[in-house]
Amino acid sequence: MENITPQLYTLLVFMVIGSIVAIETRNLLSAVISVSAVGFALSVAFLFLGAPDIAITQLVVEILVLIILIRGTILLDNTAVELHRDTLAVIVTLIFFGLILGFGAMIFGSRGFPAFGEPLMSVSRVYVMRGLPETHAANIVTSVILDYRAYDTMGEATVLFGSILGALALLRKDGKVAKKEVVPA
Amino acid sequence: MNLVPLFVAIPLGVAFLIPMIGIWWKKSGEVLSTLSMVALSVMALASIGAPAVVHHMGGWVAPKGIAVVADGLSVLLLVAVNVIGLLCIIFSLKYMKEYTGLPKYYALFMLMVAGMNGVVISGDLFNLFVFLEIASIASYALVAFGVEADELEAGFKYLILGSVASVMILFAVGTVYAVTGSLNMADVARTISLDWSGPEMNPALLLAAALFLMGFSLKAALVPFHAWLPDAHPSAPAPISAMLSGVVIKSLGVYAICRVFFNVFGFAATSPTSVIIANSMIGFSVLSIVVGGLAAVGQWDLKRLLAYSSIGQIGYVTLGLGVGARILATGESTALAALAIFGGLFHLVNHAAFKSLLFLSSGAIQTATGTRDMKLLGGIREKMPITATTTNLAALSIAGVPPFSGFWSKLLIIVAVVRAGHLGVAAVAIAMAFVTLVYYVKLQRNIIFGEVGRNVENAREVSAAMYVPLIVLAFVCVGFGILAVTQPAIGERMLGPARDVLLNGAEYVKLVLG
Amino acid sequence: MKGLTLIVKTITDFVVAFIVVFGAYIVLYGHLTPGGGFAGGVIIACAFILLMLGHGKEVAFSRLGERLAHVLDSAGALAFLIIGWIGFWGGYFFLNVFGRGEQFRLISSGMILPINIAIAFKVGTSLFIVFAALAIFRRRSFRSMIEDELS
Amino acid sequence: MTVYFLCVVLLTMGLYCLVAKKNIVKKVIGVVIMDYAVNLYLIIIGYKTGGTAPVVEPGMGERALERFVDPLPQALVLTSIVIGLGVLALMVSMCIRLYEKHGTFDMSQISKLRG
Repeated sequence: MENITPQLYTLLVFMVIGSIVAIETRNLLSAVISVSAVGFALSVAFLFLGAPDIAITQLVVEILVLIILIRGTILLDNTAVELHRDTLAVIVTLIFFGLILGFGAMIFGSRGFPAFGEPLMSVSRVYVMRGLPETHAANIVTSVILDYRAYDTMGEATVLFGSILGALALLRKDGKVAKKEVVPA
Repeated sequence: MNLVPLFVAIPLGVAFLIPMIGIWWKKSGEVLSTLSMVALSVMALASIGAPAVVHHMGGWVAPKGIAVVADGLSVLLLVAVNVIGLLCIIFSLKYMKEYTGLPKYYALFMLMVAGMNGVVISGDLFNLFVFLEIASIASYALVAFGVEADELEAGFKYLILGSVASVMILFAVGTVYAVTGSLNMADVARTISLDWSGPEMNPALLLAAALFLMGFSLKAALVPFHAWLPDAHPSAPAPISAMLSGVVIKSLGVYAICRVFFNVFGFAATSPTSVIIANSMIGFSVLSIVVGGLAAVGQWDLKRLLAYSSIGQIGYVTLGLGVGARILATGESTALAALAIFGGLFHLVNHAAFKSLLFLSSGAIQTATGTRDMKLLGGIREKMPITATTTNLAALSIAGVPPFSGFWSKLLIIVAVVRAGHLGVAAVAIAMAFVTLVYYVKLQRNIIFGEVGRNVENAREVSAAMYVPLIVLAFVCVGFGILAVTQPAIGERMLGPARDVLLNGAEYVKLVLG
Repeated sequence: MKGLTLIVKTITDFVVAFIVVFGAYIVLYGHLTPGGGFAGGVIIACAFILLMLGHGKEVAFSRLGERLAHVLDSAGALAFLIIGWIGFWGGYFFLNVFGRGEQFRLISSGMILPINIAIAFKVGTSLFIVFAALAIFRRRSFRSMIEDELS
Repeated sequence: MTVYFLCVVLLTMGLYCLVAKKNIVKKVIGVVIMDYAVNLYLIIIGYKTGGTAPVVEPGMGERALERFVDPLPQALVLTSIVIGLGVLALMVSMCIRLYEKHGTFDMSQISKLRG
């Protein structure tokens, strides 16, 4: 019964700092690498939280995200010069920030929201207890995604199929066969 | 054996097949998607009036597995999605000839249809999110399908705002799961009505409700969240604009709002949360009606005018539903709530018909004349009589001229609003109905009548594949208007079951969990 | 110049085989240990992407043809759907009609293993395709700029 | 409780990046950060104090099963990660297509359309 809270807080603070760097740095390569560092920290956090499946997936996806972002975009243009700051957007977001934090303090401390470390598990108790005898899969997460909720996973595969198809459609050479005169709006 | 999952399985199968076969057989997209859309439309029309069915995916009964539910509301949306999808596919056969990469277009189109059907029949919150993502991702790619600079930019904007909406919805799903321990809508509804329908407010559920409302309003383009729509709808190819305005914003936005709030959260008379939700729905609707209507007046780009008009008209739909919700939440007369909801749903169907007709017409006009700038158009009545007539009918209908269908649905909504005592809201709704009339008169004068414009001189009527869907939709617009007055029983048969689903939110729990 | 230096190429050749085997392990044992079709598929895709980064796209495509990759992409998704259809024949969509087998064995738990393999094919090929498409597009459209950068 | 709080902070930072930054790659990074925040939130919801990974080993009794963390949010997060990856691929392809058209990643220079 080890207490994971200190490790978790360390990782979370690291993630917040990494995100600040990623958001504020002028160099896009640094931004992408910082955001990937956040992703790897997230993967470690998943490991602490008892989710090795997710940790593996997050790790490999993170590698791919890093490669795609660097090869796809950074090699083209590396600096993000902000010509002028959009003060209105900043102010609006800060107000939003304050509201959410206040609201969050109200919600996450309330009786209606289960405290950290005490999930309700009203449906998932069945998965945990009956998962192995009913599906014969020792990994309960797999039994959930590929048997109890296989329909969702088909949706997930379809999302990936659709987005790859969309990306290929957007990357084709020319959009139209013969160009007509298009009057701009 | 019930066939509900086929509404998802057929379009998905076709979407997976098309890119594979498309390598060898270039026409596969056209043939397969037309055939499957015909089958889907027939299935959807056949299920009107059938009793509600529940299908437990994988044989795992409801809270454990995913339930798929086709009740009155779902069937109504299924009919709208599949019939308009079929007409848009037929229109695409000719219209999309000028684009490259057609197998990808048809595959993405089928994915979009599959996603919308999946959203509409889903009985599980997370499953709803997944299919919403399928439909959204396909529509992001389709908006930018022409890969011109402004299309890409509109697509990117849509993609960014859509991702924000998705994150909000997922966050809300997580919060609901944390509070209730379940994802099945009926199970969640039961837990909420047992534990949290009293006067004590659960702030976590309020947060979830707010996030759901914001996320789905982004998908439905209600006003504070509408920034993507006026760019995305004009930039897309015409059949996609017709799908987006006609059914996508309704099935991903309005339908999801209805399902989540009426059936899952429920508008219990004692809960303070439900009044807050209903009031914000009315607020967003009024804002949409005003902003969409006023912005449309100033537009000279035909499709952009139609896009702004969509914002305003969606506002009318949610106004009807929101007023109905408020009446349920304050526990006043159920008959009045029924009237408001009926009006909202009727306007939803009407808008699906006439707005897709208008967008398809704009596509036909653009193909024939090469422009959609209203200053360069005019007098198409002489050169393109069929398109001109159908456009005219749709414009009259959407502007709310009696006896066309748009008039009756707006009338029902406004009567319900007045009788519910929201006189200020009713005044705004009536005033903006006249503004609608103004911009459609502008459209008529500048496109259909008037002097023959520069680009119209050499225009010819479009081919049959393009005008047949226009004629069908025009008949629907006129038919609804006439039937609404002469044969109320047919309207009741179409919309009654859907209204009852929203009116008796608790029935849903009994239906799914038995 | 195609690809990177000789050292990188040699090591890439050597490592890719191990990565693919590891990915296959993750896929096949998805129902017994952490992992599954998706994670394994991404690992396999990473192996091919490594090949492409090391040797240039021609070598990567010679190992997995472009057209074949497209077909496998669709086929993987289709196989998943067909497994769902088979269950539909038994009364419910995605009904697990395959024999469940003995617990804790590789060949067990019915449709989970075939679905994992289908997902792995789908994910592996589609991520490879999209990466190749990004690289090809970049080379086609920004050739002059990239050559400046490399020289 | 503070854990949830930090998740929300991360989410808001992603949103800030999305709204305030003009560079479209930065906007993509904002979306990625928001995805992280939501995934972490879902996993934290399912965490049980002293919990173990939900993988059954031969000979595990009822007591051991009781200690498993909630598997359902993990299934959701797996799906959510994949969706995030798909959206990212689509976004990156749009970005480089936009770069090809305009020669810049700056949204204020790209933007011609009026919303």
